[in-house]
Amino acid sequence: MTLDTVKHASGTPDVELPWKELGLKEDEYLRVREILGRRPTGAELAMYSVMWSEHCSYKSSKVHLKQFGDKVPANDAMLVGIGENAGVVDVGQGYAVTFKVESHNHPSYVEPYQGAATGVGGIVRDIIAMGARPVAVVDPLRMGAADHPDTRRVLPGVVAGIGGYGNCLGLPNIGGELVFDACYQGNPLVNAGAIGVMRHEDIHLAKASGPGNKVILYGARTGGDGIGGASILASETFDDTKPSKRPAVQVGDPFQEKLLIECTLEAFAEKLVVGIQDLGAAGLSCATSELASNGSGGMRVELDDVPLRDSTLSPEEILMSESQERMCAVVEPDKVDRFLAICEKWDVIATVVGEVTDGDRLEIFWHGEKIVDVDPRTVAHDGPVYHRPYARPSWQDALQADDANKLPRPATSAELREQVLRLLASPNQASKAWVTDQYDRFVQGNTVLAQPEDAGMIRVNEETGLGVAIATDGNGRFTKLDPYTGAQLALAESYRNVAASGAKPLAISDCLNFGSPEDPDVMWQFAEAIRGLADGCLQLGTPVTGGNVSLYNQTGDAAIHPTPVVAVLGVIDDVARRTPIAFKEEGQLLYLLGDTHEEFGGSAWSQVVHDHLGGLPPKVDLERERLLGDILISASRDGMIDAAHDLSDGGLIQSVTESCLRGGNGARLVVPDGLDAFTFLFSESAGRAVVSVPRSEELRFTDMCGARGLPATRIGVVDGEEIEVQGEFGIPLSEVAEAHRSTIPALFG
Amino acid sequence: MTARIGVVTFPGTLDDRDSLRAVRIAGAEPVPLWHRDKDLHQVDAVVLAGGFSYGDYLRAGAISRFSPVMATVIEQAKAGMPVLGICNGFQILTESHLLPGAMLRNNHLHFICRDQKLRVERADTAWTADYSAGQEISVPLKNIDGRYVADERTLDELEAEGRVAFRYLDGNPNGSLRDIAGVSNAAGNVVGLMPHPEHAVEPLIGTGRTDGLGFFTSILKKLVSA
Amino acid sequence: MARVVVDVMLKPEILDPQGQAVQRALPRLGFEGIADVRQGKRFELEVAGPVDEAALARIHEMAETFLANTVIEDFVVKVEESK
Amino acid sequence: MARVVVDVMLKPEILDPQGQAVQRALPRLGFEGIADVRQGKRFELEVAGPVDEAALARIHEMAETFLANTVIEDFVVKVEESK
Ligand SMILES: Nc1ncnc2c1ncn2[C@@H]1O[C@H](COP(=O)(O)OP(=O)(O)O)[C@@H](O)[C@H]1O
Ligand SMILES: [Mg+2]
Repeated sequence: MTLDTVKHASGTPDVELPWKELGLKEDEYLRVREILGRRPTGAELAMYSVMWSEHCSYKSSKVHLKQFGDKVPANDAMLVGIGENAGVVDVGQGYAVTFKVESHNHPSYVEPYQGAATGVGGIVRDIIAMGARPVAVVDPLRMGAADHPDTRRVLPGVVAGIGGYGNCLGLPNIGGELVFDACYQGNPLVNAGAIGVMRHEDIHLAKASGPGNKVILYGARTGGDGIGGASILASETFDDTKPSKRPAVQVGDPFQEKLLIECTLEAFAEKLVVGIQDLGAAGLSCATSELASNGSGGMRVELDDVPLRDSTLSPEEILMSESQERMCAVVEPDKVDRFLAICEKWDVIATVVGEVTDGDRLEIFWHGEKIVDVDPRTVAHDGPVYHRPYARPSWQDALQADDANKLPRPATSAELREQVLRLLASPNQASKAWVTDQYDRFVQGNTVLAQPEDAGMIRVNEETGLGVAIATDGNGRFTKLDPYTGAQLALAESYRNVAASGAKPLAISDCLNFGSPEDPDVMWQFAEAIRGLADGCLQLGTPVTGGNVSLYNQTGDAAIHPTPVVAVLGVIDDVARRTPIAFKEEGQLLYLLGDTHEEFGGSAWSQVVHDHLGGLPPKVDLERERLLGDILISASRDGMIDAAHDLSDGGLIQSVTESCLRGGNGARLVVPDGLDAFTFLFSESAGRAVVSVPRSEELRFTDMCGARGLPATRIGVVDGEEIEVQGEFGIPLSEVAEAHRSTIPALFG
Repeated sequence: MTARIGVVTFPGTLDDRDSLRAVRIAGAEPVPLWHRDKDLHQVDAVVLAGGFSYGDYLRAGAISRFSPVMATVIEQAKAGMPVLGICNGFQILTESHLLPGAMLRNNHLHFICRDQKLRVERADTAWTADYSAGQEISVPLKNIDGRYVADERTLDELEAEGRVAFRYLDGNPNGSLRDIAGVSNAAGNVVGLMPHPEHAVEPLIGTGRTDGLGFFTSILKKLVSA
Repeated sequence: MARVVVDVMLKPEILDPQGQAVQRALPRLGFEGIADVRQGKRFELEVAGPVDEAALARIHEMAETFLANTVIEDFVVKVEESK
Repeated sequence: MARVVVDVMLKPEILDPQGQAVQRALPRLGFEGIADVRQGKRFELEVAGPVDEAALARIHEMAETFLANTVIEDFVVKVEESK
C-alpha cells in the first residue's frame, strides 16, 4: 500500500482511478486531468468528485439560477447576496438578518429522525457562519399520502428529528408547512430554514485571507460518516480490513452544535475571526477549497492534525467526511490562543490544521507528503456547467385542458356543508398542531407570532420593538399545472402571509425541489419555475438572497410535483402592532379583500372531493399582491384591523375557520352579491385576505381601500358559537374543531 | 438595594437569557452564573433554567448535577437559600436529591409545547408568595422528559406535608403522577416545576400572558423585605 | 482492553411507555406472541486496566451514583469477554 | 414465560453523542480508567410460547426491521433464563 502523493501521481500517469464510481463523467475526469496537467491523486479525485457533484456545483441549475442575479430588483436592503453561505438583508436600526432554506430530502427518507435532525443542524451552521445568532427555524415538509404505511414511518421520525435537534439548540420553530401528496411517497421533502440576527459590522464571510493566518478546525471529531464515494477510493487504495462500507447517514449531536453556536458567537464578539466556513456537504474538501478560493492567497493544510473519531480513516475519507457539527475559522496568529481558550471554555475541541499562504495553491499534506496540490478555484468555482435540454412536456396541454372548473359541484346546502367539513378534516387542510406542538416555539423569549399564525415573527430589539417575520409557501399542484405561475403563486402566498402579519416583505430565499434534470420535462418545469420566480421577485421588489436546489427527487420515471418553496422575510418596526389571525372580538366586521373568481384548478376542493388535478392554477397579479400587502401593513400601522388571515389553499372557509378557532369565536357570513356560495367558500383566487375590523374603524378602513383601489367586501361579522353561512348552513364551532383537529393525531398519534 | 438573583448556565442551557430577562423585568438584579465556577458571586437566590444541559444525555439533569456550581448550590440550598428549578432545572434538582422523585419520558413519548393551565397549590414558598393558594395560572410547558414519578410513600408524604406546589389542570400533559407539575422541599426555599414561568412575563411575547411574573416578584419581595 | 456492561432498566413498578409503544406496534407489524416489552439502556464500558474486584467495585459505584437513577431504575453490572 | 433480550447498539463508526457525554463526565466524577463508553438500548421481551428456533427467527426479523435501524445500528438477540 503506497500513499498516492502528488509526486507518485506525476510518475504514474496510467494508474486507473475509480472516477466513475465517484460519480464523475468521463469528460469531467478528463477536465480534471487537463486542469492539473497530470492525473489527480486519490485525494484530489475525492475533492473534485464531491465538489463537482450536482449538490455542490449546481451544474444543472447554474445557467437558470443566473436569472436571480440578472433580474435583481432595486432594493437597498441587500447587504450580501447569492453566493455566500446565506444572504443578508438590512432590517434597520443597525441590524442585519440572514436567512436561508435548505433541503435534506434523501437522508430523511433513509433515516427520518437523523436525516431531518442533521438538516436543521446544517442550515443553522450556515447562519452562524455569516456572523449571526440564529433566532428561529422553520420546516416546510412534503410527505407521501397521509394514510400510506410508510408515511407513518417517515413523518413521525422527521418531526421528532426536527424537534429533537431544534429544541435542543434553543431555537424556536415559528413556521413551516406540512403537505401530503402521493407524488412524494418515495421522495418526501424535508426542507429546513433558519434566521439569524446580527449587527451590520458583524457580517462574516467565507474567505481565507492574510498569509500566515491560521486555519482552525473546531467542533466534533471527524468520523467515517456521510462518506458517499470515498470508501470506494479507500478500498481501491488501501487494504480492505477496515470498515469499508461507510454509512451515508450521519448522526447529529445538537448539544455539540449548541456549544458551537455559543463559542463561535463569543469569538465573533471579540473580533477574533477573519473568515469562517461551516462544514456541510463535502466536509473539509468544501471548506478548505471555498475558503482558499474566496480569499487572496493559497492554503496549506496538515491533514494529520484533524482530530479523528476513527483512527483508521484514510486521507480521502477525512477530506470527504460529512461528520456534523464542525466549523472552520481563519484566525490571525496572535489571536489563536484566545480563540482556542474560548473553545476550551465551551468544551469544544479546536485544532490548528493549516495556514493561509501567499501562493495560490491549496496544498494538503498527509504524513509529511503532499497529497493535494490544486488551484482551489478549479475545485470550488470552476465546476462543470450543463445546458441540459428541456422542452414543454407533451402531456402539459392535456393536463391544462382537464378543467377543474367543470367538476360537479355540491347541489344542495347539505352537500355544501358536508364538503366544508370534509375539506377541513382532510389531512392537508387539517390542523397541524400535532406536529407543531412537538416544537418549542417559546425559547429565547422573543417569539411574537408562531404557528398557526400566517407568519412567524421574532422580536429583534427589546427596547424599540423591531422585529422580523418569515413565512414559507409552495404549492406543487399549482406548479405542476403551470410551473411559471406556480412559482409566482408560491412567492405571492408567502409575501401575502408576511404582509398579513403586519410586516413589510423585504427579500426571499428559496428551496427548489424537482425531479431529475436529465429528464427534459423536469428541466422545463425547473426553467419555467425559475423564470417565474425571478420575474416575480423583480416585480415585487423582493430580491433572492440565496437558496438551495434539490434535484433527482424521483422514483423511477416518476418525478415529484415540481415544488419550489419560497421563504419571504419581512421587517416590522414595532412588533406591538403585529396582526394575529384570531377573531377575538365579537361584533367586529369581517371584510374580504381582493377579487374572487371561479378558480378551482389544483385547488384543495378538487383534490379532496374529486381526487383531481387538472386545469389552470389561479391567476397571479403581483401588482394586486403588492397593493393588498400595502393595505394590510397600513391597516396594522394605523390600528384599523384586529385580525388578518390570508386566503390560500382551501379558500375562504379554511381561513375563516382557522381564525374562528384561534379566537374561540364563531362567525356569521353572507355570500356577497355576484358570487355563489360554493365559489365564495372554496375558490382559491390569489391576492385575497380576510380581516376583522372594529366597527369604529370601518369607515376609515373602507375609505382607504376605496381610495387605493382594492376591492373590500363586507362578508359578515364575528359572532356566536357557530360558523354560519346565511341561507346555507351553520356548523357549531365544536363540530368544526373536532373535524379540523382530530385527523392528524388519529393518523400519527 | 435590590436583590441579586443568579441564573446558572450549563453547557446546553437554553432559557438562561429568558430567566435573566424575567428577573430584570421583575425589578431584581440578574447575575449570570457559570457551571464551572463554584462561586455564586453573592447572589441571594438561584434559578436553574430550562434547556438540555449536557444534551440531557444519560438522563435529564444527570450530568449537570455533578458540576462545580451545583456543589455550592446544593450546600447553600440546604442552608436555606432560595432555589428555583424550571424544567431542566427541576430535573437537576431531583437528580441532586434536593427535591424528591424523578422525571421520566412523557407517557406519549413526544416533546410537547403548549400553553398549560396550572393550579398554584402552595402560595407560601419563597417563589410563590405573590400568588394565592388555589390560584389558576397559564404558562408555557415544553419538554420531553416531564413525567414526574415517585414511589407511593413519597407521594403520600408530599401530599401530607403540602409540598405539591403546582398541579396540572385541564388534562395531565405527560402522565405525571397525581398531576404533579412541581414540588417544593420541606422548608419551602427549594421549588421545582416543569412549566416555564419565565416565558410568561411580557404581554406581547409567547402566549401573551404574564402569569409567570409572580415567581420573580415573589422572590424579590421576600429578599428585599428580609 | 476488557469490556464491562451495565444494563439499566426501569424498576418493574414504573410505567415504561417506550416498551409499551414497542409492544403495541408489534401485532401491527405481524409479530404475535410477545407478552411484554421493557426498554432500558445498555452501557458498554471499555476498561483500560485489569477488571479486578476493585475495578468492579468502582464501576458498581459509578452505576449506582451516575449511570442509573436508583429512584426509578435498577442496574446490573456484567463483565464480557473482550473480543 | 421466557425472556429474550435484544441489545441494540450504534454501529462502531457512528457517532454516539450519549456515550461520549457519559465518558467525558466520568473523570470529573472521579472515575478514571474508562477508555470508551457506548450507550445503546436493551429490549427485554417476554415471549408467550416456547422459544424455539422459529420464535428466535421471528424475533431476529423483528429486531432487524423494527427494533434496530440497521442503517446505523447493530443488534444482538440473546435468550435469558427466565427467573
Ligand atoms: N411543519 C411545520 N412546522 C412548523 N409550522 C408549521 C408546519 N406546518 C404548518 N405549520 C404552521 O401551521 C400554520 C398553517 O399552515 P399553512 O396552512 O401551511 O399556512 P398558510 O396556508 O397560511 O401558508 C402556519 O402557521 C404554519 O407556519
Ligand atoms: Mg397563511
